[in-house]
This record gives sequence, C-alpha cells and structure tokens, in this order.
Amino acid sequence: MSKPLDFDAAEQLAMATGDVEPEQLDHDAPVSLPPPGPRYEAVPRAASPAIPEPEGELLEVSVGPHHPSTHGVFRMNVVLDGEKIVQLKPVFGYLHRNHEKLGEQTTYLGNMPYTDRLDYFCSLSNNWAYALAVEKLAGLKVPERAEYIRVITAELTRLVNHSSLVGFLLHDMGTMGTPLMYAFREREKILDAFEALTGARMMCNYHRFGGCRVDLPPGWLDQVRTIVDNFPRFIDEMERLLSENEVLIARTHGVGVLPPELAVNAGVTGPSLRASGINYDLRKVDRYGIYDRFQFRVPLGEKGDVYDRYMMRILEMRESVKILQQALRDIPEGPVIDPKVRLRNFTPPVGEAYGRIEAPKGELGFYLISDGSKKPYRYRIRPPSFINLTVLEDMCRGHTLADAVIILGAVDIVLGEVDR
Amino acid sequence: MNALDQLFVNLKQAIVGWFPGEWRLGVSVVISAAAIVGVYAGLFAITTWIERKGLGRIQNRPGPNRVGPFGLLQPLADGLKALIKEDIIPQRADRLVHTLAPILAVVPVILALAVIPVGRNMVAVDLQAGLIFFFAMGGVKEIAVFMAGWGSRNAYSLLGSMRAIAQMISYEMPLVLSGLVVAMAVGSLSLVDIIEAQAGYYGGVLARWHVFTPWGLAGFLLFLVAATAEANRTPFDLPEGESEIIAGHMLEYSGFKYALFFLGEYMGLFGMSGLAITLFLGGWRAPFSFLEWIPSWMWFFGKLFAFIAFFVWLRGTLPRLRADQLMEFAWKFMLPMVLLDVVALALWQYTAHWSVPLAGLWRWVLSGGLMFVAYLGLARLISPRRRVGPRTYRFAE
Amino acid sequence: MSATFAILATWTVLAALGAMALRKPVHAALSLVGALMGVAFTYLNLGAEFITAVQVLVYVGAVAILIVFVLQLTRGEGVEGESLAVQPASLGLGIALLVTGGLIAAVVFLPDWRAAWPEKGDVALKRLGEVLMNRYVVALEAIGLLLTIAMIGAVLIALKRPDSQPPES
Amino acid sequence: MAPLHQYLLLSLLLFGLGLAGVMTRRNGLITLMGIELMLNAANLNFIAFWRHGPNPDAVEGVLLAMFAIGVAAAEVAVGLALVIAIFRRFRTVNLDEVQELKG
Repeated sequence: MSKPLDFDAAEQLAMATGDVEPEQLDHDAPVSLPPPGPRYEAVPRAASPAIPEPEGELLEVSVGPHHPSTHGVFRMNVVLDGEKIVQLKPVFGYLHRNHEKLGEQTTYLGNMPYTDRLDYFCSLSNNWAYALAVEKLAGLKVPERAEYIRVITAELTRLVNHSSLVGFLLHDMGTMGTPLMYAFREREKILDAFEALTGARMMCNYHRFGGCRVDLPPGWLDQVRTIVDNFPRFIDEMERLLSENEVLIARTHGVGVLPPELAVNAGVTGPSLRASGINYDLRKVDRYGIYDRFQFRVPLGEKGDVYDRYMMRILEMRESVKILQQALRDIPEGPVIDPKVRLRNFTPPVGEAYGRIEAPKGELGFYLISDGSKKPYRYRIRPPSFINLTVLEDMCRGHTLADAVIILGAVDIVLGEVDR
Repeated sequence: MNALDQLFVNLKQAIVGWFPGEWRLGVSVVISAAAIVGVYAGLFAITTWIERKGLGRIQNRPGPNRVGPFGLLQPLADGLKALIKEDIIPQRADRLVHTLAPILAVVPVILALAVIPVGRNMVAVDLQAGLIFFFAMGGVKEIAVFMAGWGSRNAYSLLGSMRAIAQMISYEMPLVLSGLVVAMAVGSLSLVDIIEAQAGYYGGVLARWHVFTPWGLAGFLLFLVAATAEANRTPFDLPEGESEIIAGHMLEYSGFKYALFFLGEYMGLFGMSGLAITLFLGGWRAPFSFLEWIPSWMWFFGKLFAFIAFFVWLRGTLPRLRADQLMEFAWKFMLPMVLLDVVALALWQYTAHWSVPLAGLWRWVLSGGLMFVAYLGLARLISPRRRVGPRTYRFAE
Repeated sequence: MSATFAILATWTVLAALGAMALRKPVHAALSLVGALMGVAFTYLNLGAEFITAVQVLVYVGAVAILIVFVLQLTRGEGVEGESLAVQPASLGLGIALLVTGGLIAAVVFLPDWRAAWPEKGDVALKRLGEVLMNRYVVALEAIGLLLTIAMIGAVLIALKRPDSQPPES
Repeated sequence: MAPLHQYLLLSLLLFGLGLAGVMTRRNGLITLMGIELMLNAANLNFIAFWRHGPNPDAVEGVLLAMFAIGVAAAEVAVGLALVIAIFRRFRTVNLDEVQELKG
C-alpha cells in the first residue's frame, strides 16, 4: 500500500478544491433489488466427487495454452477416463497485464483507454461501465443525447459480440469457419460505423465521464440505421443455417447443463445465467442509463445447456435490434458531454462507487475508491468472463473433451478480461 | 472419337512396343504405376486449390489469389514450403515408427487406386477380387494411423489415433457391406465386371447405372456416408478435429511427412469417390446415350470432380459430430440399413421375371418401400429431436 | 528359388522373429503386422489373390488393430522381466526347436513333397462361391455361427461388471 | 513360383517362431500373437498344397484357409476379451502372475 487511506483528509481536500458538493457522494444510495422470483439459498459448493474406478488408466491432458480452441492463451488441465472428463482445472494468467494496478497509477481519464483492452470485443461497453462508475463517484449527469449514443453503441457492441460468439461456437464444433465468416461480415459493418464514430475499430476509447467524446459525424445515424435494418436478415440467415441443424442439436442438447442454483451461487451472469432460466438482466434490474425508456424483453432458457446458451445469444440479438430501432428513432439533438466536466484535471471527491452494466458477457462492474487525488486509490473490476468461467468444471464433468471445447466456447470468454 | 477415347491406351501400347519382348511386362507395369502416381498426385494439387477456393466462396472470401493467376500455383507454393520446412521428430518419439507411419499412410492408398478403372480399357490391375482388395488396403491405413499416434508419444496423438481407428473400423462395416451388395447383384468382385454390368440404357436414353435402382440408390447413399467417414471428411472429421484434438495422429508431424499424410488423405478420398463411381455411377460410362461421344476417361474424372465438389460443400456447411454419436450412427443406423439393403436387392432380383401388370412399378414399390420405411423408422429412432423435443423460450418483460 | 520368393520369405521370417522376440509389445505387434503382410504377399505369389485380400482385410485390418487396441487398453508397455511362461526359457525354446526341427526334417527327407505336379491357373472366384454355397454351406454357416457366438462371448467377457474388484493382496 | 517344399519350409519356420513365442513369452498378448503366427503357417500350407496339388479344379485348399481365417478371427476376439478381463481383475497381462484359479 503506497499511502494510508485517510478519508477525512481526502474529503476535506476535495471540498476545499471545490470540485464537488458533499451530497453527491451517493454511494449509499439504495440499489434496486433483483426482481421477485424463487429465492435461491446459498449452498456450499459440493466437493469434487471421488474419481470412479477407471476403465483403463487415467490420462492427463493439458488443453492449451496454445490449443486452437481455448480462445486465447488459456489452459485446461483435463483428467480423462477414456474420453470422459473426470476432472478439469482451468489455468489462466498467461495474459496478465497488471491492469488493476495500472489503473491505480494513472489518472481517471488516462485509464479509459485501458478499459478498451479488457474485453477487446466490446470496448464500448467497457468504456460505459467505467464511465458509469466514475460518474457515480463524482455525481455527474449525462446529457440526453449522450445517453442515447451510449445505448446505441452498447447495443451495437452486443450485436458484434453475440454474432461473433455464435460463429466461434460453431467453429469449435468444426464448421471450418463458415458461420464465423458470416458473423464477421456483419461485424465488419458495425466496426466500420465504430471507426467512423471513434476513429478506431476495436479500441474505441469513446465514452467520457459525463458524456461522450465527440458528437456523431454527419450521416452516421443513417449508416447505423441501415446496419440495424439489415441485421434481422442476417439473424434469420444464421438461424436457418444453424438452429434446426441436426448436428448442432445433437452436439448441444443436454451438454454442459448449468443448474440455476449453481449459476446463482457461483455468481454467473449474462446470457449463461438467463439460459438457466433466471430472470436477471441489469438493463431491467438497474435501469441504468435510459434503458427504462425502451420496450424490450429478456429471453429466458429452460434447460441451461449449450443450446439454450446459443439461443439466448440469437434472441438477445433480436431484442437488441428492437432497442436500437427505438433509440435511433428517438435520439434528440443537444450536447454530448456535460460542459462542466473537467476531464483533464478530473478529481472526484473522496468516496467509493460501483458502476455496473449488462455487458454482452454478463455483469461488468468497476469499483473505485477515491482518496480525492487525481488517481483512484483502489480500482477493481468484476469481469463477467472470469466469474462465468468458475463453473467450467461443473459443466464439463462427465462429458467428453469435444464437449468441453464447446462448453468453453458457449461460456464466452475473452482472455483479456479473464486475466486482466 | 474412338481415337481420343483410347488415346492413353494406344500411347502406352506404342511405348511398350518399342521395347524388346522380355522387357514389355516390366515397362507396362512401370508406366501404369507412374500414371497412377502422377495423375492422382496432380489431382491432389488441383483438389487442394479447389477446396480452398470453394471454401472461400462459401465463406464470402476470395481464397488463395496471390500465387499465379487465381492462385492456381498455390499448391506448388504449399508443396515447396512443405519440402523445405524443418522435419521435427520429438525427442521421446519412437523414431522408426514415427518415420514409417506417413509412408505407410500413402502406399496402401495408391495400391488401392490401382484397381479402379478410369476409362474404357484403362485399369492398371484388373484383379478378380478387386473390390475386396480395395477394402483390404483401406484396412492397412489404420495401422499407419496407429503408428503415427503411438510413435509420436503425445497424449493428443494417441487419443486422436484411437478415435480415428475406432471410427474407421465402425464405418468399414457399412462400407464393405454396401459394396458387397453391388457385388451380389453383379455376381463378380472385379471392378471391370461391375462397370460392364452397368452397360446399356433404359429406353435407349438413361444409363443402366445401379444408382437408378431402389437398392442401388439406398446403397449409394449409405456408401457415400460411410466413405465420408472413412475418408475423414466433415462431418466425420473427428480424427483430425482441429478444435478438439488439434490434428490428432498428425500432431507431431511437420514438413514433408505432414504433407504425405495429407496426400494419403486426399488419395483416400479419390479412392472412395472412384469406388462410388465404379459401383453405383457406371464408372466411366456416360449417363445418357447421346453423350457417348465424350471420352470415357473424361466421364470418370468429371464424376470425380463432382464428388470433390460435393465433399468441399459438405466441409463448408456442416459441424462435426461427437465420437459417441458417430459410433451410434454407425451401429444403430448404417449397419441395419445396409443389411436391409441386401434384402432389398434380393427382393429386386426375385421379382425380376414377374409377369404381373406394372411389374416394374411393383418392383420399385417393394424394394424401395422397404428401404424407405426402414429409413423412416431408424431415422426417428436415432434422431436427437426425438429425445429433446422442441424448445420454447420464455421472455421477461 | 526365385528372387521374389527369397525376398518374401526373408521378410516374413524376419518380421515373425521380431514379433516374437521384440521386448516392447507394441513393436512386437507392428512386427506381426509385417509378418502377416508377408504371408499375404506369399499367397499372392502362389496365385491366390482372393485369399490375399481376405488375409489383409481380416488379419491386418481387424486382428492386428484389435491387438493394438487391447495393448493400449491394458497399457502393456512394460519391458518384460526374467520370469517366463515355461521355466527355464531354454526348455521352451528347446521344445519349439525340437518340433520345428522334426517337421523340417520330414519335409526335407520325404521326397514326396518335391514331386512336380502340373501347374494350373487361378481358381475362378465364381467356382469358389458355388462350392461354398453348395457343398460347404453347412461349414460356412457354422463359421458364421461361431463368429457370432465368439462376438457375443467376447462382449460378455470384456463387459465391465460393477462388482468386479481387484483382489486384496 | 517356387517349388512346394520351399513354401513348406517357410511355413515351418513361421510355425516354429510362433511356437517359441508361445513357449517363452509371458505376456498374454504376445502369446496370442504367437498362436496367430502358427495359424498363418497352417494357412500357408493349405494354400501351397492347393496350388501344387494334382487336381486342377479343387478349391478346397482356399476354402480351408478361409475357414481357418474365420476361426482365427473368432479366437482372437475371445482371447483378447479374456486378456481385458484378466487385466481388469489382476491389473496385469503377464500370465505368470495370474495363478489364482478361484473366482
């Protein structure tokens, strides 16, 4: 620890500089509760069952770190009895970049580009979650137009993520990349829009505390409208190709079932949780941003297997298109950033804040403690990929190695976020 | 026309004729062997290009387009790369077994290709038991796969080779049996005789291929599925399932040895396609009587390219099955279907001399109906949908 | 002695020697494959191409594969120790040598084996089939039955029983 | 084609090697392989006698070889199943160590 935490001193300092008013420290504000539903009691995680007497000898295989289907440098130490998995131990950290410590060494603004690199498929969602945390910390208000832009970019990101995920999942099943290439064709169009807006295709670095960096370029909304209007056609195409495919059904039905109790207890979020039938979507729960203005539904699975997780992605893409159409219709004119925010010398008041959004992979949260200086005192991320990965062994045990690959594929991880 | 048809036969005879009497047999053998190796190796090069281009078209991308016009010289570049790449033998590998495996993967396949007639009078070896010989050589390939997997001393390799062998053994049964159905119908195991039996035309137009009979159609489809599995093509490409066991038994190979495995794989594919053509699609015969002017070898290779295109299409479209589903499919669907196909053939032959009105139609109904009903029943039995049923999704507002 | 036969015989005997003498069971099994292939090509040399194909199909394609599969299943990789089935080793070898020597002597010293019978053409497969389906149909069916029984028996023997526990020692 | 007695000698050598293997090796699998070699030697005899026999129409040699191959296949299946069962029970395939007769 570099220096002792002295809230009082820091708070006084912040108030003396006149940056914020004290009542904006709203970290004690009530958070909305999860919707009513079955109450899930915390049960201790079952100990790994004893390995049964094997047919032959147990075979220990190290899947990764340079295995083609671990989605990056990730390793699974798998113990196989024949082809059946009796034990699976995920090993990660190959891509560890000291992200959280880096965040504590840079200014609040300087940390924004780093968040792009977390889940590099969804940089705009990361930006938003971080901006939300800082805004909560400093009590900033976001202009209306900026909120709309945020929703549009975040939902476009969701489209990018989900369509690519379906492609990758099918690639793991051995389709030689055909669905992946179809997904990438759509992704390219969206990335073109991102490039027009932010100047970068993947590392967008666009959202700011109190709004967005720049206003939309002329014609951008029309460009996005075209993409969004054509997107359902792509989803239909994908579904015609895949959803009824005998082989896909055979491979995914009943594979990697995640029971709802386990999902809740392990803190799984996002499509994986909803595939297990639990109605928990932060867009509905927190209603952060302006999500309460849009009409959309949250799809829920019934079995919690890989097929449900696949279908969640497809159905969520359809809902995202609905949100996008509404947002594109309603977006007002106006400023895109609160002119009072001093981004360069940004100094939030002493306090702590946790900002979370429904990222495409699940609940992405940023937790910040400010000691009133220009750098966060503590900077912590709740990465959805990492936490969703913790149930990997429970889902894989008893299945074959080939199933483990698609179960991992359906969890949807990006190693940049898992290892940080 | 006839000169073009017999061009290669006459050419070979002319060359053989230059040599003194006692040399002629040897020269003839050498020419045939060189022709088989050369033609099929050339076909291998073209096929890799077709495959990559075709997959590219299916996936909205251009495919190879840098080396030569339309990327046509890509196989050459690939071959050169394979030749000059370092040949790595893992330290703990069994050197002899590891080195012999790729050779053994290619040799039996070439031997098997020798019995397939590629045109009128164009067959390297006309064995009496050509069909059985072909299947026997397919069996030798399994040893090569085992040697590659075991000799590399790698868990993935071993796993992959065991998978591959289990798959090949399981699908050998329906493959051999569906081939033997044709042998039963023809009454000969010689591939030349089998093509001979498909001479003539229905109504003077449509060729009398076996595929145009109910048992032949069923046999052809079953053979095609089994051949896909035997040649390790999608959706049965588990032995080299890239996303699961990387390259299976070929994992520890590099450079030219790896290329040899691929040569073996593709030649196996040509062999399987060639056999399917010979057994069910009339070999080198034209489909319609008015197309007879096209040389016979062109017909054979035309059909072969059609098969290659079909396999490329499959590869670009279908996901891969899982090992246990693959086995289930082989034993619960393929095997009973093939056995029933024997019955269908018996019905067809038994009713050959019926003298009831509409006898032809009745034969079709009997023989084809049997296969169709069996298909419906068995397909329902193994369909994954029977087990899971349709899914409905709830939506929370 | 023709050159072809000399090569084939040397190959077959060396491979068979390897199959019996190599220490690692997998090497022995692969060597056995070589010996079986050698025998198959000897059949071809004798003009029995159908039997050649059947030999390769059954022995190389099925029997050898089955053996290597069981080798993998039982992990029979260990190098053998000194203990032998017949003690001492020389006794077993002696018996084998005695039997082989006696038979070789019989072949060499009985002149009948060298009688020059007329050459003949290959057997027609059709005729083989006819004989098989007429005169020897009972034997054929018996073989089929035997194979079925053997298959069912093998599955039953190899089936894992839940109560089978290794004995306490 | 070589004279008959050369084939017989080759077959005898194979038989002797198989016998020696069965006698001296203690690995159950190698014993099975020795038996296979002996069966092959017998088959070689059948074919050699058929080829060199006086009756040009006889096919019995080939038939006998076929039947022998069929029987050998059955024998291998059962033998290997036994090896697996023995391995399950005793965790070894060495015939020496399998000396219990009870259960």
